[in-house]
Amino acid sequence: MKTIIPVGPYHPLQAEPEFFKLEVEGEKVTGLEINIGYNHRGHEYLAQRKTYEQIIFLVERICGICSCSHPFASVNAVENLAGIEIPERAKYIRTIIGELERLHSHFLWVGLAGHFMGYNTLWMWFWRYREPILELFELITGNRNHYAMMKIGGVSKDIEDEDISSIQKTMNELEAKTVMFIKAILDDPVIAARLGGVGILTKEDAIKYGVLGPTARGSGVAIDVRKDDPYAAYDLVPWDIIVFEEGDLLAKAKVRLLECLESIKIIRGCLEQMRKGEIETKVEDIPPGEGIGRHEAPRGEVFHYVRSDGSNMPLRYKVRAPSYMNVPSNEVAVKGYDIADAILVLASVDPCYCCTERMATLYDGNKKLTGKDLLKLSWKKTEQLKKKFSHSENKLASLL
Amino acid sequence: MKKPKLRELGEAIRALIGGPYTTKFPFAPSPAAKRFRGIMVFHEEKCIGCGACVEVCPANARELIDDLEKKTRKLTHIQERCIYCGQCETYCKWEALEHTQEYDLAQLTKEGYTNYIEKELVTCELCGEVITTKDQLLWIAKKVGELAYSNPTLTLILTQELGITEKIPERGEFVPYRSGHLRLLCPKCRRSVYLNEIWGY
Amino acid sequence: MSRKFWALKKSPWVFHVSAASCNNCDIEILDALTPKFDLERFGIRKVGTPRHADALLVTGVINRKNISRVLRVYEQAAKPCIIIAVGTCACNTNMFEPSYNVVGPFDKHLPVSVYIPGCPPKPEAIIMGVVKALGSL
Amino acid sequence: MNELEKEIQDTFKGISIKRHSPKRVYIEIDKEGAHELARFLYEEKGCRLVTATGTDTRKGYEILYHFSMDKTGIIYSVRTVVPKDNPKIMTLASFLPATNWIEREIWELLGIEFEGHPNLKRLLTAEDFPEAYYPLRRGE
Repeated sequence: MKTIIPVGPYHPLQAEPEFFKLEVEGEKVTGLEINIGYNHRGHEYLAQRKTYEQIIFLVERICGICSCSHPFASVNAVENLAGIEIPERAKYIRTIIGELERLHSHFLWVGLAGHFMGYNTLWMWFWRYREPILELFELITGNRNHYAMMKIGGVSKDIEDEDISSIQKTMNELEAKTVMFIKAILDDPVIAARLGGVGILTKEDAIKYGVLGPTARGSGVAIDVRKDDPYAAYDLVPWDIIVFEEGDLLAKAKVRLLECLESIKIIRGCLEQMRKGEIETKVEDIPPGEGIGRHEAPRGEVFHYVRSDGSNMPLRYKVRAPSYMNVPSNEVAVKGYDIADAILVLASVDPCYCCTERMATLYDGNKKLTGKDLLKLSWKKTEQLKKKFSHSENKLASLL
Repeated sequence: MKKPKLRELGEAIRALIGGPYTTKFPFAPSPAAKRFRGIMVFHEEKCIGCGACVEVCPANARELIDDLEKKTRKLTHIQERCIYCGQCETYCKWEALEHTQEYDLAQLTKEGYTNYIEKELVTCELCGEVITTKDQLLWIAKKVGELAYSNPTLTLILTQELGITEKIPERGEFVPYRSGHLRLLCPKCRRSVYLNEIWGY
Repeated sequence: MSRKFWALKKSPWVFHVSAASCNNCDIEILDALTPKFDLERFGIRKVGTPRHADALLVTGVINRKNISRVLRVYEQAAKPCIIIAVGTCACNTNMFEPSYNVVGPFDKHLPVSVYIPGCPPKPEAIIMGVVKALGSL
Repeated sequence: MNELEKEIQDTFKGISIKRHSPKRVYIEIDKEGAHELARFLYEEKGCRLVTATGTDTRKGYEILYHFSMDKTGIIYSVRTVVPKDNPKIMTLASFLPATNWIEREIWELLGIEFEGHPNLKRLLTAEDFPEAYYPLRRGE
């Protein structure tokens, strides 16, 4: 017997909120229909009516978590269109902001994934250590989110010398904590059992659906715009690309966790190599033509296309956020797994979770299921696993 | 299984010794960072009413309304619409706008979010069009120095301000010839006055 | 003050409604629940369904597709229910006003009790807003 | 011009390749050829479809398929023009599931019909959205 469980509707992370219809047979998920548009605000339409300077602030408000990725891609696109070279120091500052953002976004994801598993300690831990990053943002840019740092031809604010020492202090503190947490997470047999082998996205499917970012790198597709098409200071500092072949949730989590360490490495490299100097070049005007800008956001590649007719407003402005490609891949990733796992699989591409727990009440024949129920199902499964592991001597624990 | 538990226990003990991480807010103040962009204030004495802030605002949080009857320019800032991006602060050459570190904006009604300043306008004597604010003309006069005396509009404003002429004298009907050029005119009317001299009316 | 309001003031349970927002205000609300700000000190809890909620924290603008859902959430909430508009989008439509898909801010459709402008408001500002909302009862 | 571009030049007729900057290449081709070129880039050369952009221009509705060659970091944008009086083009969704949503979005916001698309229905806007109103068309 087939049952349909609607999950949704709002999903407020990027421009793409989602409404999932899970098709289940017994406990197993057999199909998924995704319905989006609850968050559609018409950014592309609005962007055609704003000047290039204003567009940076408009696209900043596409997403609040990766709120420097869209402006980053936007300035890259306009600079590509006009052929602008930015000063060295501006490159480093842009990179530092981009990596700090990746750090806080990955912390946010790991915390929420812990919450979905019923591991609330993890949630509180990660959100506690995310707080110093936000304070750092307030110190450097003047706001906890929506930094307003990017500017065509450079950055709008400089990083002061006294701020550099506070960045370094926070990075040292965070690195120790991150290493500790990574060990704590990867050692934990319950997490390993909960995430390992679940929601597998094969490499073929990953290529077919064109997935990006940690979702792709967890499935063995080694793409990263920072390496493939280096911009800002990503080719000036040493760092590595993290790839895992398994394609399950654990692999995606590992990619994100280890990327946190890479981000810290990049920030340190930037702070070391950064020299005093100009932070912006003067932009005369934007010629007619077209430009493409890319940036590796925490969730994957952000793509902006801009076409100009020589006036101060663009003729066409196209935005492609990473979740736009990642979310449809859930259709294949979720098939064949339990309902209790579905919530984790849907969350694994890092769309948005704060909504998952306040999904509207859903009707399913005689049964009523809410988002909260789904969460409870997920927690129950973790509890069962915990019991199982505490009763029997398990192989996983002895391995560690 | 033993080792990881110990590690997590260590973290718990550290948190226990370290005291609470939670802020005391709202019982103790929690000041924002030095660069924080909070509630915006106008410095009326510095503003010249050029309207650059209105042009650059991405969120339409600023309005510029010219009142031709009262001869004033009203520059409004709507706090509830503001996105605190700091563009107007950056582009204001006169530092007349400033983000303070205050962030408590919560209110039960929408009233009181709007603050504005009014600036005196100068209008064209011939067509009644807006030239610009008096403060901006004075600023231009100051900037161009003695060259200000080559432009009758600037000369008139400047002499008035310096107290040399108390009032622009009442004059008869407007004559679109050189005799009529010593008046407050908008660029368009000034052009037509000068061209009349050459090409006739 | 009626007994109902007295009880509500002591420990308000909030439900978080996110319309078409950029997620930033949502994250800041969630942030206010985590160790740094810890709203549970005041008995404020985030609940999973509007039926349990005393207050709705609303963020974002309303668009054509989610308006029916937002109104339904408000219908489901137990009355009296206070609506707290968090962020510039919820108070006013921010920069999305000319868009074809946006039908307006919250106060055009629902009775909003407290406005907390900011893009996004700091968690401290959200706490102050909630305190003011409860003080007004 | 690198090897891939030479190969494209030899294989396909009636195309013009324009290099905007070292890593941004624009290839102009007619409506029928675009489908074949997309298949060639994706299946034989291993390019990744980034997205497709639809634009309202004077010549007609322009569709740009942005392909990314991740090994070299070059973006190949395949440009094709669809006439305004008969806005129809072959879908790519038959061999590339990634275009499913992209084409639905272009269809609903710009009004270009994708022939052979498996699931051409509204993606972003509500069911009660006015019919035949396309926000991204000029003059709307």
